[in-house]
Amino acid sequence: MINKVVSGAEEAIKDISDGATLMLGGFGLCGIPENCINALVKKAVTNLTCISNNAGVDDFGIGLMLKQRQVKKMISSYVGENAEFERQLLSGELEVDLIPQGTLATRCLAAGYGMPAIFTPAGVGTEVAEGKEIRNFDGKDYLLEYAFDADFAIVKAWKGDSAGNLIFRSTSRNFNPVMAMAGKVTIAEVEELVPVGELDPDHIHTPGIYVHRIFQGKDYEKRIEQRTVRVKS
Amino acid sequence: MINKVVSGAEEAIKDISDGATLMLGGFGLCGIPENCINALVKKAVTNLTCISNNAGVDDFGIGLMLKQRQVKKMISSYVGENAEFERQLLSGELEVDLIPQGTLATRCLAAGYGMPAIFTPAGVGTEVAEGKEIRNFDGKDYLLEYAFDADFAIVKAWKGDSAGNLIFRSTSRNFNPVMAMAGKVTIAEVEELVPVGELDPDHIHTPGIYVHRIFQGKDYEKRIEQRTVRVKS
Amino acid sequence: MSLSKEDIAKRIAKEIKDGYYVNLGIGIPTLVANYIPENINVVLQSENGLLGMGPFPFEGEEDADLINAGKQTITTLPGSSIFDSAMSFGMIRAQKVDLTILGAMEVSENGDIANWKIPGKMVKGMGGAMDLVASAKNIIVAMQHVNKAGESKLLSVCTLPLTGVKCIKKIVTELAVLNVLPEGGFQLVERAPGVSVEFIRQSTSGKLIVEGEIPEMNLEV
Amino acid sequence: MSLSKEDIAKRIAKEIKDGYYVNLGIGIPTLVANYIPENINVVLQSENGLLGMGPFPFEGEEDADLINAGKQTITTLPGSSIFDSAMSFGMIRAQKVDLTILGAMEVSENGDIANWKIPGKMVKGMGGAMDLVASAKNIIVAMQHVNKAGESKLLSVCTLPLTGVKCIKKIVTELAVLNVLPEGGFQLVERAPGVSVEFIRQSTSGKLIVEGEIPEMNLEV
Repeated sequence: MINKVVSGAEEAIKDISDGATLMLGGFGLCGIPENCINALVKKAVTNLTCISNNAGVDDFGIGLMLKQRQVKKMISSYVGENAEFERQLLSGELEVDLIPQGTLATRCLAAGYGMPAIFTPAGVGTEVAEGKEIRNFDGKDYLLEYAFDADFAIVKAWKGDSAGNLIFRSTSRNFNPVMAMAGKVTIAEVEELVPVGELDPDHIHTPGIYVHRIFQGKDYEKRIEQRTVRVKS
Repeated sequence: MINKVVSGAEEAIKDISDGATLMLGGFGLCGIPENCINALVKKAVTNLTCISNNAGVDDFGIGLMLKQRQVKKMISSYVGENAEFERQLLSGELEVDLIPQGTLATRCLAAGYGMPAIFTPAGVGTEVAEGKEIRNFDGKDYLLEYAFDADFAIVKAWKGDSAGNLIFRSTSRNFNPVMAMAGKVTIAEVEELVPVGELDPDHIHTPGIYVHRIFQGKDYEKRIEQRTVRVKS
Repeated sequence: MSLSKEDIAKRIAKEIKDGYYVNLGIGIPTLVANYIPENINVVLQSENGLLGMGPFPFEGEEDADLINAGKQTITTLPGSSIFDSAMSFGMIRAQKVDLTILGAMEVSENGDIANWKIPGKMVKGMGGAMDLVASAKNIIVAMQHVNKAGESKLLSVCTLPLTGVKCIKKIVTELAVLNVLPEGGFQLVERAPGVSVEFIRQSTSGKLIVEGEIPEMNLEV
Repeated sequence: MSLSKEDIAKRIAKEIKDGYYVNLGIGIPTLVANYIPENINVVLQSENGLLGMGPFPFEGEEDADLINAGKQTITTLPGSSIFDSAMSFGMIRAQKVDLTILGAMEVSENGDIANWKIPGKMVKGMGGAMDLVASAKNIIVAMQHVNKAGESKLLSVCTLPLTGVKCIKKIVTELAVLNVLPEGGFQLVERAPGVSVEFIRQSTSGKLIVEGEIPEMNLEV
């Protein structure tokens, strides 16, 4: 097997430079590549375009990069919980491209599956459709949406092996597998890195062919955004 | 959970009638829905359009339906190992639409993901492209290929639960999950039917929402087409 | 007497049929889960990648890896499945989800919906709403009949940027249950207990269609 | 002396580099797996849904659920992964597979390939070949230089229905290794041991480009 293991986040992101386009996995704060984000903050790389469903919160996730003004443009579906984000957006320091969540996911899939564009009905008749090609199939209108073209995809998995195979846990899967397929270079951080042969081939969500670098992450905080509970009766 | 269990193959296929379009999972004889095929043979339904990567062999798989002249049209990528098939094709009794294997798979995916059409470079410049729309993206030509529209998808899984969740084993996965997503009605036969809760949600390949009927199959032959071995040294 | 949010949820729950896969939006729609009759089998889809969403976890059993589309900690039920975002919106686009219930700022009499953006205010994004309304075969809107300024949210034409066009089939508000007719217009189907047709008419800016006697809602489960 | 099939496979194996993902077609390409140097790490992709294809199973250990794209019983290696046909061709289309090796009936001097159909004969289908040649960034053809009738299979223009256009980069035959130049033409790179340039020229119907001294192949692994 081909060995994709690197020493850690710093080595994994070492060639990400100013102006790069990054995909970052996760939904809210669930399944985000914490180690790589921290390394990007430390490296202080700037002018980034970030494709990520959300933009973190003020003091966690992509919010940490926003605070340092490392992000030029966000491509997201929902950016709600971030005051600094709002300030930069309203002051014009930050560019934001809001797109439907399914369109975001499917444009990743298109990149990972070598399809230059896909058709989706999401956004037809709304401002999302402005300037886009509309095509009718069987009486229903669809927008033509293009595959993403990202320099790096950065994802977080639960387990991975040295060949780059990934397994995700519960709903932390979300955008991670589709982004893992979509990066020109894909970096995966995992909670547990195991030798090849330990993962059941039938359980692998992302085959190693899509992953270029993998490392065992550390000190995962796995912060919960909305802690909702019920009381034992 | 919604209970999708039916008593067996006969009940599962009871409303498949003459002229229906069926998708049948499997690659060669690997992962084919043996029980449903046998039930279709017994039911002697005719004029079928079958979308399946292969057409079985003379005495197994879809070959059994061909022998009975139940198939009007095959949509496949490779139909090599079947003398009766060849006879019917050459005599004009059988219509065959040969399409690239990746196009076959992706037209299933498109149906399962609600995309009316996809773009693929497979077949550009060949007779497969005849009459099809060609579109250039970034200097490369692609064919526009439409999502399949099948009345029934019939798949074979290793394990399934009463909610219709499916897990496939090894390379018997092949076309089964993409076809399972693509049928207007999807019928799954499984080697082992388990109660809900026994399958790990993270390991499920086909979520139950895509499956309308499920049953525990029996007497699986699982024939091997090309038995290749090496000698212990 | 106009309905509480819980009552709106209770009324919507009656629209859910045995065997339905249902996607619930944030807000009142989330409450609907509490009133699904126990004698029917319904599976909740959460668009971040889960079928078979269960109730909130017990205190101390929260799992950071297990959340719903509202980012709340939740649980799974036996028979649930997990998938990625592409498959999640794939099954939505392919109309495998039977019913979508979501909130709205405005609905027009031809079924357009606006629920994601107020010009001049901070825009958080549409999340999965545009995908859901563009694809769902059956959408129920749960919302207040009038906004805080007392203006009707059921309009001839939406004034806010749209989320989707000609997609809403039914609306449940604190005052009424209304169908959006294919030919246009809000057809009054039920009144909240004690609320008059006249009051509903005053609260509805778009074309209201009232035919015959309009019964009061039955909120019994 | 022209090469055996095994020798053709041996020569092609030298084109495989450390870290490559490789798809091997049926026939001579399958034999290439036997000659991949042990000191490099290479992963074989089988388009029916497997990365990390291993050798044939030992007698008695065949698994009907584990086959390659040639429908042969095989094994997996530690680190292998299984996926469905859509993902398999997705990774092929997205050019994640570094090298594709396949057979051909004809190759033209501009890199067109014909390998799936002979008019008038039973057509079995293209299988995954059209997807592979349309997408692969690097394709090597393994084939006989001339057909059984003694006619060259390296042509100016293919006479058979095409599988793909302008896609072949390199050809290894029993007589020679040839590059297909972007501007057109078969560039002779190596000769089989003892085979003359003149003989290769006679066996090549398309434009053969010979520059300088042409070395003999080295078949040492």
